[in-house]
Amino acid sequence: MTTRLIFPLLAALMGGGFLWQATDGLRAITAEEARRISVAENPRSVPETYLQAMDGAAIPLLPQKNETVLVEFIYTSCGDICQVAAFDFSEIRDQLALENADVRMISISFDPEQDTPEQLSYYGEAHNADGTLWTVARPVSLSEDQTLSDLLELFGVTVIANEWGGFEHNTAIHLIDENGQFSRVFDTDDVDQVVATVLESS
Amino acid sequence: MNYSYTPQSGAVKFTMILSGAVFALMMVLGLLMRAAQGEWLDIEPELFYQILTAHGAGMVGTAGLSGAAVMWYFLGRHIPLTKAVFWIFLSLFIAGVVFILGSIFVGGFAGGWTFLFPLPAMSGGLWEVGAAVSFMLGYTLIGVGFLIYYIEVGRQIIKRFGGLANALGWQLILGRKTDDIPPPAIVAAAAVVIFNSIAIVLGAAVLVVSIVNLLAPEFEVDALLAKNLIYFFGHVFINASIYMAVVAVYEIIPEYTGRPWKTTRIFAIAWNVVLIFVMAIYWHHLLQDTVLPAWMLITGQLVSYFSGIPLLAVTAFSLCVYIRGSNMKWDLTSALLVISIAGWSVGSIPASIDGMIAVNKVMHNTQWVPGHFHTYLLLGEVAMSFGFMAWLVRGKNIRTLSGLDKAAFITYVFGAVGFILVFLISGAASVPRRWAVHLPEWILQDRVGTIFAALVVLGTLGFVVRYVLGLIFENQASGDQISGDQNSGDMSSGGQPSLGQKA
Amino acid sequence: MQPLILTISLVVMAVVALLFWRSVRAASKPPQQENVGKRRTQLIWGLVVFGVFISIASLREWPHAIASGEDAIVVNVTGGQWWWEIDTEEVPLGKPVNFFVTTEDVNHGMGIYNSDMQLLVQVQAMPGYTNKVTYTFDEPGLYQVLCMEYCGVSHHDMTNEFNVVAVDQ
Amino acid sequence: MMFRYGVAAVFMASAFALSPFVVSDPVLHVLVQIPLLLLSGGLVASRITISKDIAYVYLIIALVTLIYWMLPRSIDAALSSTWYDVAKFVSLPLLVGAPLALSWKHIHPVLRGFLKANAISMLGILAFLYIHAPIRICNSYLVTDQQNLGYGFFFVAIALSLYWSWPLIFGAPTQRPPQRTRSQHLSYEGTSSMSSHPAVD
Repeated sequence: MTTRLIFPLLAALMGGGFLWQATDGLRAITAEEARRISVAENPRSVPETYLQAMDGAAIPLLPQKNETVLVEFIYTSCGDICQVAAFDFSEIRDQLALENADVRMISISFDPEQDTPEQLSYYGEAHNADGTLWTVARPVSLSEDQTLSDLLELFGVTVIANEWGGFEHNTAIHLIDENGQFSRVFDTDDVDQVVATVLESS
Repeated sequence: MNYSYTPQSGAVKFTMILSGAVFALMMVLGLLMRAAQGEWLDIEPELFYQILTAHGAGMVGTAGLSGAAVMWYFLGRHIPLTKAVFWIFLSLFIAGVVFILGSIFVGGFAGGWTFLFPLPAMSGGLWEVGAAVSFMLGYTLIGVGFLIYYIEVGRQIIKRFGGLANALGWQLILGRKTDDIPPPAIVAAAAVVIFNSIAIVLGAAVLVVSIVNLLAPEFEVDALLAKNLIYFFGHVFINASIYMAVVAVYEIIPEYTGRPWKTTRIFAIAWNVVLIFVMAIYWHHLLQDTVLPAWMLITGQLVSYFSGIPLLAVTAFSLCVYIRGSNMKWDLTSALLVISIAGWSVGSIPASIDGMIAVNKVMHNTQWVPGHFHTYLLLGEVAMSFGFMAWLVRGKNIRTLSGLDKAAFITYVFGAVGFILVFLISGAASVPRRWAVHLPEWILQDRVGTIFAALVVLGTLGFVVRYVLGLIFENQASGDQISGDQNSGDMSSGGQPSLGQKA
Repeated sequence: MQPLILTISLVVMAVVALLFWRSVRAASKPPQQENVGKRRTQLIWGLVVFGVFISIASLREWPHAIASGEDAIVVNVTGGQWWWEIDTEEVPLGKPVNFFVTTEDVNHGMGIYNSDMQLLVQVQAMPGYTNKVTYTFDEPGLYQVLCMEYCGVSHHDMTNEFNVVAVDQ
Repeated sequence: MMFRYGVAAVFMASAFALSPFVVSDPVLHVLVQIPLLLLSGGLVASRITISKDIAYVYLIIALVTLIYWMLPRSIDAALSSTWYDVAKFVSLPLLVGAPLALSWKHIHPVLRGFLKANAISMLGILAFLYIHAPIRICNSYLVTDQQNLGYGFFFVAIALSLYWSWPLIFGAPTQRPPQRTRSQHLSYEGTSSMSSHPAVD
């Protein structure tokens, strides 16, 4: 009787505990949800990295003295999601500009071979990213691939090629706080939340 | 055939107390709604729609519960059933009811018993997501209970008859020689097990998907697909309650007429037709969704009409034949069981007429709809359940209908007929259903409806009180216990026709 | 239309009820020798033939047919908790009007009532879909749109109106 | 016996061989590779007898592990981390397929029926979500492939419900021992055999 009842009960309890752990307390069943929870609970240090902006200049990824950096990952020939995300990004820019927020916004291309500075500036023009608050950039360093894959891994961005020569990727807005910690992930259309968080920290 | 097994009369009797009490309570809720529409009572819309949700969910659930109890009881005469399964079924049912009541009256959930996507998620601030989740968890628990019940019934039928096809009388239909003809209760049970299990599996799927959507709104649901699944589940489930309860007619009426209710070829064909039709008929709820393919809507209309044929030409016709010249006695049991088939048959007519697309355009979602389904519930399933309850406490002697029994019966039937006619007339007068507040020109009808509803409640209270008293006196007489499984209290063993079985 | 539907329904319901009543009365009479099987077969075939007839008669002209002529007017109706948006206030008399009906949130039902509060036509409003229904108004006046599908606490308040006016060609 | 082990080995090897391809195709991953792993475990364990007392423990272990591998994030993890991939190859045969096969015959028939019904319902739910979700459920797969997987779930649900309901309707031979109490009425009852189905049905 005891074995028939107690052991299954124990197994069920342990199993429940395991699944609770495996889903971050029933909060995350997808990798994307898990990434957001993980970043919010354990912010990740962003190493010193330089990017090539659309005007060709080298810019730091890390925040400079008390500013906040908002990052999104794109590729310029993207037809759908990036365009919508860029629209949301421009709205965030407009609102933050009005508030004079201490912020930089960078759209980073994960397709640096295709996305030359020229391509990047076309994309910037199309979305009214003039480089003052919001610029478009690509990762460059001695070994391009290394920087890019490190960046993607750090931010937890997965990029896969689709059947039309483009890419699918998890689209989001990533926040690097003034301490250089990657500490929040937002949906791109979560405009109010992003603006409120940036204003709070600056 | 000698079975060592006895029907679980204690558990079933207890379930029928529960069913009777909840039926009465839900009828009071219905009465309150009619009175509020007639402006005799002041009920805020917020509360009105909570009552509406509770009335719908409560009535459908209790119809299912009482039907399941009736079928379990009589199946015990033909197949052995695991007692624990009924208790698990009942426990899950009660747990589900707790979740549902909590969601409505604590959480303020008022999404209607049909929980039509995406209303549960969009309350306009009236209830929290948690309340909607609790409502659907309650449904899921009840669904799991029913599924376990059907698995047990199906399993025992298959063990005894070698497969559901045999239990559905296929040998008979195909004209094969067989000496093992399933009794009517088994044929009905086999059909219900099949179609209601399918409904519950699909219903559980749409419930879980709705819960996922409530908790993670980024998982969107296609509204048209959800609507199809919900109406499929809802329609089959409520139909199944009648198809389970009708077993009481098959098993009890022969005691009165002295003629066994036999499984004939036409009977088997009728049930196989019902098995298909009951799953294709739900499209008549969607006749105003013109985006659906025309063939679905046409099927909805055709099946609405043609599913009346097995009911009228087989069940109703057979009953009339059995009654004629039987010299049967009329007591509360026989009167209620006969009226139940009559009410079911009569109620199928406004349903079929509303199932015509052209008519549906001006009748759908008016009070015509509650008009027709109250006919085959109040004067159908519910009457079957009350008839069964009366039979459970009848004693060995059949007494003719008189005194309080007669008064309760006449009050109930008169009230129900009037109540239904008012609904139908209001439907023809274009009064929409499910409105908390009515226009001045509709209020007279609402008040007349309220009076008839009060009569129905009175009659019901008579039936339920009589049943409970009957159980108490019977137990005093025999020392039987309600919670036990002794079979001493009922008379199923005495004077029972053999119902076409070969020993 | 509705009074006719009501009358037919009540008559048929009364006939079925009467047949039951006659059987109940016949319970105490001596059983009659009659061919039950034959009568049942007649009943089944009678119901089948009548069903085929009525189905063809009622579906030969598709009840949900949408007007497509040059005359046809399109009126877009959008529902939401708890309002109706109709993209015109005036609808021409005597011309087929195609109502394109959808909703921004939950399911609603668009029912068009005349000034006598009689329901003329209805169609469901579904999120993500546009249901279409055609109606030709033959009387000028004020018409109301009521919600026919339960949609939350202000379901009964979800009304709007439009005018049907004679237009000179 | 050798035959079953052989088949199990072939299944396992096929699962390994599929590894390079599952990266780009969730249908292959979820509906081919994972079932192969489950079956290989089930086949190896199918003739071993265990005590009835621990059957339910085995069942729970199998269900918990199966639920874990139904989480989209676990599938993503198996693609992005070698450790998770190894865990997948070990746990699906050893912690799902084998314990399910070992415990199945001891599980109460009503619960077995419920588990089957639940499996069909669950596959329907997954189909519903994967076909309609406007978001990407797995980061590692394209949205169109995700929808294909949804249709895959749907077809598996249909296939399983037909496979499981066919014998219920037409009374196929059962793998359980003959009835104790009641005599059998049907002529084809006698053909019941112990080997008609693998234990992991």
